Amino acid sequence: MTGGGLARQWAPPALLMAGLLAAWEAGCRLLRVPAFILPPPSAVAAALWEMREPLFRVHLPVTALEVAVGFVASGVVGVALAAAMRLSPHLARALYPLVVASQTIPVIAISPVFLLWFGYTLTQKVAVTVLISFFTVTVNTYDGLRSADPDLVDLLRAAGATRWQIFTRAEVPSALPLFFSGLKVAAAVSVIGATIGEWLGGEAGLGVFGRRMVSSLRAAPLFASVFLLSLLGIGFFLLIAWVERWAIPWHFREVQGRRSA
Amino acid sequence: MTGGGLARQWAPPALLMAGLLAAWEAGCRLLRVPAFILPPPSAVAAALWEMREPLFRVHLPVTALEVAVGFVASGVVGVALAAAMRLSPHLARALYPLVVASQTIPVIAISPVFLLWFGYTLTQKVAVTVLISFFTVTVNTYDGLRSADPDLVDLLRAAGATRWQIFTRAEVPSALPLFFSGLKVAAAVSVIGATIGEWLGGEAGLGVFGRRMVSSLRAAPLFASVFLLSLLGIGFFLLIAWVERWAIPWHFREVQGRRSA
Amino acid sequence: GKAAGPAPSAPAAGAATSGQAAGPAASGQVPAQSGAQAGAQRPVRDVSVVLDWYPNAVHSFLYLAQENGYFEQEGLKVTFKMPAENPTDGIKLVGAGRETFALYYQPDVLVARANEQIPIVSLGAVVRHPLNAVMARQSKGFKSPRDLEGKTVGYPSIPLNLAIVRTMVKSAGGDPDKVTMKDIAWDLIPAVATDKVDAISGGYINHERVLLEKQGIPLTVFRPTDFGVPDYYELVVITGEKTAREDRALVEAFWRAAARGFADMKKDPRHALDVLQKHQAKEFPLDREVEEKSIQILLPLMDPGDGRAFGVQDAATWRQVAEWMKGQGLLKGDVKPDEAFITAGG
Amino acid sequence: MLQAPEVAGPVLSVEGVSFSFRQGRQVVQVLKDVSLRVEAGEFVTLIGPSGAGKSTLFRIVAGLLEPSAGRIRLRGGRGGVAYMPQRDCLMPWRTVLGNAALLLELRGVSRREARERAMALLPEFGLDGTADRFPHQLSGGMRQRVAFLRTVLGSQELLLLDEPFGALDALTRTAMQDWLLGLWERLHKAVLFITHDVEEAVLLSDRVYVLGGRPATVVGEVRIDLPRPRSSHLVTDPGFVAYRRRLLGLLRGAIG
Amino acid sequence: MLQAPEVAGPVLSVEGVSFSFRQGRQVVQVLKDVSLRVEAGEFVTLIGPSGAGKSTLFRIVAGLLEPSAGRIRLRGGRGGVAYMPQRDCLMPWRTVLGNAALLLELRGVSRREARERAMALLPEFGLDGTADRFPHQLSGGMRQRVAFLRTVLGSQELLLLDEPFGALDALTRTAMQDWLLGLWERLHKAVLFITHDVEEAVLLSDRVYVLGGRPATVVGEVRIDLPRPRSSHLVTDPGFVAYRRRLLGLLRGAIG
Ligand SMILES: Nc1ncnc2c1ncn2[C@@H]1O[C@H](COP(=O)(O)OP(=O)(O)OP(=O)(O)O)[C@@H](O)[C@H]1O
Ligand SMILES: Nc1ncnc2c1ncn2[C@@H]1O[C@H](COP(=O)(O)OP(=O)(O)OP(=O)(O)O)[C@@H](O)[C@H]1O
Ligand SMILES: [Mg+2]
Ligand SMILES: [Mg+2]
Repeated sequence: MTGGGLARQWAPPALLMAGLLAAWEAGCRLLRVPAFILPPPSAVAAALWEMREPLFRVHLPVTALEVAVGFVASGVVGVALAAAMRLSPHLARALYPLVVASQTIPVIAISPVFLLWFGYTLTQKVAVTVLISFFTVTVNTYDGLRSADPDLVDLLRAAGATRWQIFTRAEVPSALPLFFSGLKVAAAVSVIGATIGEWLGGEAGLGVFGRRMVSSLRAAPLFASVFLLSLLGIGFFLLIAWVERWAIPWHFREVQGRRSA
Repeated sequence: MTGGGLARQWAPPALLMAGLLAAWEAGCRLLRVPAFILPPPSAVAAALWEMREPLFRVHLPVTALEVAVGFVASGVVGVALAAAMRLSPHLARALYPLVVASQTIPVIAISPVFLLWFGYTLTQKVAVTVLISFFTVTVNTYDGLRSADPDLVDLLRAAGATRWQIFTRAEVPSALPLFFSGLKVAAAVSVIGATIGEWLGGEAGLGVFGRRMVSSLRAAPLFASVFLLSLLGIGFFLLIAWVERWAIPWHFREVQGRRSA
Repeated sequence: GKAAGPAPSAPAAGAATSGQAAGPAASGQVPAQSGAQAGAQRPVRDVSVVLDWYPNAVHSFLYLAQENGYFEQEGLKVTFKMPAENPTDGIKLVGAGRETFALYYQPDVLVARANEQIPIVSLGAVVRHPLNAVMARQSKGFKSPRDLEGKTVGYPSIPLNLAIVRTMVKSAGGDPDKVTMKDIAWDLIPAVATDKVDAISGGYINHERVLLEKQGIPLTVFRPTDFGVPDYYELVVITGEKTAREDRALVEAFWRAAARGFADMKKDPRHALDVLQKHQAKEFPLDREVEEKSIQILLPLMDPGDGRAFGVQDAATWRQVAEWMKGQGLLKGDVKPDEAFITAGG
Repeated sequence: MLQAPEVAGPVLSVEGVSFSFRQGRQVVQVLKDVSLRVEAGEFVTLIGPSGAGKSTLFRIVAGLLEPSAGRIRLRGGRGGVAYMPQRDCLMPWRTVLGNAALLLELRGVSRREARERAMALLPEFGLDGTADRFPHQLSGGMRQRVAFLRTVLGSQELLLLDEPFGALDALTRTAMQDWLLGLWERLHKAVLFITHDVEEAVLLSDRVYVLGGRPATVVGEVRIDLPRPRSSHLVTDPGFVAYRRRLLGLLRGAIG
Repeated sequence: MLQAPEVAGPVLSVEGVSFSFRQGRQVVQVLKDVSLRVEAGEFVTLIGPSGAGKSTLFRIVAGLLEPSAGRIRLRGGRGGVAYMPQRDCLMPWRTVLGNAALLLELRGVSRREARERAMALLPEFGLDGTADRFPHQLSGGMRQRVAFLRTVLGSQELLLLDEPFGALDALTRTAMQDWLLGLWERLHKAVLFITHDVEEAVLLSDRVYVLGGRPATVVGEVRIDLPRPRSSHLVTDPGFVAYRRRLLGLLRGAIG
């Protein structure tokens, strides 16, 4: 891609972003939104700079680790559940309601249970993250597994393929596009999962930091930590989007061959 | 379906459910888990019965309304964003990071902003629900819109179809399966969205009820309210799954013609 | 001392009915006058109160004032707002002029004013002494805060607790640096009950303590004021500086009604609980036993005694607390404790 | 590049078109310096070995791919080419009727009228009674006929047909060929036709281009001077047989 | 119902099979009392008008649909039928090589060996140099050849081929036909073949069944007594022409 093309591609979003920030800053000043409710971006930036040491050195790495472990665990749990449900309709009927129910449970309601089982450990944060993120992976992967081309499945069946062969050869590859959509959502949601996990108790992490700032009424550093959480989420999301392009190239064929070489 | 078939279909999940409940009950008793941390199902059932009046008459309807409105709004916002992003790549590049970032923001951090804008109203609860639920609809629908068969799109392009015609005739129908997967997730997640909305302030609703029970260490009624939240979530989920079957029959063709009439 | 008398309002005001409510007037702002009747009857004003927590025994004076028409007689139509999961919402919304009144904690009022320039003032002390205490299971065998050395104390994110524990341990002759403080967010009771921490700071003697003892977990309780922490007001009512300055009459009317409510609460605590319960109807069946214990603990801490008016605030208290907090590094900049409160009706 | 509409001259002219696919780092040239033209009302066929580049050329003409060299002139301009792809590309979510009416709808014909016009032609295409079926409920040949019907209904000046009868049995095929010839004679549309069947090419065309070589180029152009109207009885006609042999020869050369 | 394997008798016997599709509330009968059989090493072809029910019968034989009446006997038992569907059904996520090796892999051949065996045959199928391409990078005819290769590699006793050469030009088609005949003569596998091309039927088969009517049943069975090995030169042979005419006649009757 040429430099000009790159500029054309990224100039509009950059402009929009700049515009939004400017509007936010102006809004805060003109509408006299109190800074303790919504600090202007300049104040957030200042807080980010001022608190760079604790934020980047202490809290960001802790949360990033929780998000990473929690996200991977969510993926594993999500896929395992979807696969089990696809391979056993009985299990599917039994598990699906429970899986859906798990999403409706306020974490705060069962936080004592988490506490009892896991204490204030990384495991506890990972468990909360999994609870919050696995669902979208499960639903998407399960639906993906069901979306295999029936004619292709028939071909395999006719050839005497076992259930497992049909699963691995036809259903799993067919599920990948939906799986990745779910995984991208999970990547973003894992961040909030880790944050909530930290709210249930912890000594370090952006969530703990943010909660402290809330308690001491310090909005600017709070928003600075939220900003870092967002960066973390966007980072994980982009990572998965990139892996997706690489893992299922056939799904993105539309770009190929459209222009001549 | 015959009665025997129905029994065969539903007996295993029912048994599993019963087994889980029995294990829970036994676990609570044998391991002496304090009832204020994890009440046995019998206690939850008792609380559900005892508190049936406030739960069913007062709080369930409030929350159900919030969930319903919030869910519909999430669907609308989610689809609108996805469509806008699909139709304008510039917008997509600009919005996608923001959309992802929105998922990483702890609601509690911006609760004063919500309250400042919306007060302690239904709108506030709906706003929180949308914030929490629209994302999965957006990502799935956007990915769905990109999954249209490129050969089909070519057919339309060759025939001189406008961008809008390609969008409505090819991309929108192609997006429906992914859209519905996202919508099902949103249906379940809306419940937690409304609950969190209620935490930010509210007079009635299962979330408010539960929060109060947490504060007064009354785990059994708390779990009773969580149980109702789960039922609500499962109900909405099943509703969407049913609409899905009805709306995109071609996607479920695998069941057709497999057996002779 | 400055005293806010429970000034009885003019009987004429009792005629004001809520039927005349002048729309959803922005709280704290001067309302639209309904010209014709302005002379004879006081216009009804909408005001809001953001509670500090879900409605419990401590709020029964407000519900009594509501129930017995004291607010109405002052021309006020009061709406109680449920507190948020985020406990600082009340102070921020009052500071932003979105809500009229809020219940909050004295030390945090100082933090808000000094560190974050949130324009709020306290207009009356509701609970005049700390409810916050350090609690541990009796089985731990702690005899003094000094025994917390080498132990873990859980607290709910609020930095004030760090200062309280430090001060208490030090005053008992221990080394505060040897105490591990652990942020356990909102799960104070389960943390103690399941022995995830050795003690907690931030629990209230009228709530966590009552609940834990009800579960059969006997506690050792160390009160901050016994160990070097200045006596502070656990709960005050705040309003925006602007309201305090420009709408003093509103503030006073509100407090007059509140004080009458407290008088009734003191007279008949059981009835007070009945009213509290009634206002929540069947929605949230309160745990009567817990609330009764709570109100017994609260009443002496709410009553200024010596015939002084309900809510009266002492400048000395504000100064001592500010000084201590400053010493603990909780306050930055120029504190001016005398400006942090007003005396309603004074 | 596609050019603005022109009033005179051929309906389609392809001038020195080359095309390459990128395959990872590799570049595979498929077409090299291909030139051909279709006059108004002419029936032109393209034959060539499998994989030569016939479909690719169609996609270039339809404006779906851009040639790396050469130019395409299309009367009526870009867009509005009714293009029948080799894969039927039916919409799984539309019924037979909906699929058949698709291109008409795109041209602004009301949904109802489009469906009525499609409905009227179903019997001639052997699709009566299938109006409300979904594509997965059709046989292979029926799917192809629906795609053909869709293209015919949506066509304007030029019909681009990529092996429209590949999945049809001899008799259904003859019926469809006759129908196509009738349409063509009646409406005098120009047709560019791909087939793998040499007999079909001779039977239908005014001119036949043979594509061959690697990268492919036009290796032969044969004008079919047989009287019209033609019918499948011609097959035994000596002139027919000669044309057939000649094309097969060209095809053989194209592969070798 | 499919039966347990039998050692003697025909490789496949279809006995009085009927079949109906449900379409909403309606029930459409497609096959009625169809009987046919394929002896060991025999090459049997099925022709019939488009939409008659040929593919449906294949799907029943392959065990994908259950007949409402009648029975299927299959030597070697259920499963292990290499079945080439009319739509190629290539896996978009597998390369040419991976697709060709698919059925071999299912039979427990190691991934590596399966691919090696597929690789060895690519040139004969005119697919050299395409091993690493994905299906969407192939021409229509190439896709069909990959599907054919997949079926041939995966076959055991019986080959079920549904219009395997429908998308191929005359020459490629002849090459594939010759290849199939060679394979069949060498390995003596039984073949059940669907085609819409009557010439192809005569050229390849020992026997031809004609399916027709609505619901479809066997309207004719023709034994092709032409000497083997046969080649495309036969086309002008009077015997060949007679068979051809006879089959076309049957087909015409089947439609009418
Ligand atoms: N997207 C692609 N990427 C790379 N190569 C491609 C792509 N599409 C087609 N090809 C190659 O281009 C060549 C020509 O393909 P095309 O489909 O035009 O052939 P064709 O003449 O239509 O053949 P057939 O008669 O088999 O349909 C083939 O070798 C094919 O493999
Ligand atoms: N899933 C289905 N539901 C309803 N009807 C179907 C279904 N599949 C096929 N049919 C019908 O069954 C009939 C036979 O179809 P089949 O595919 O067997 O035909 P065929 O002989 O293979 O035709 P062709 O030569 O066109 O491939 C057709 O009329 C078709 O419309
Ligand atoms: Mg082609
Ligand atoms: Mg067929």
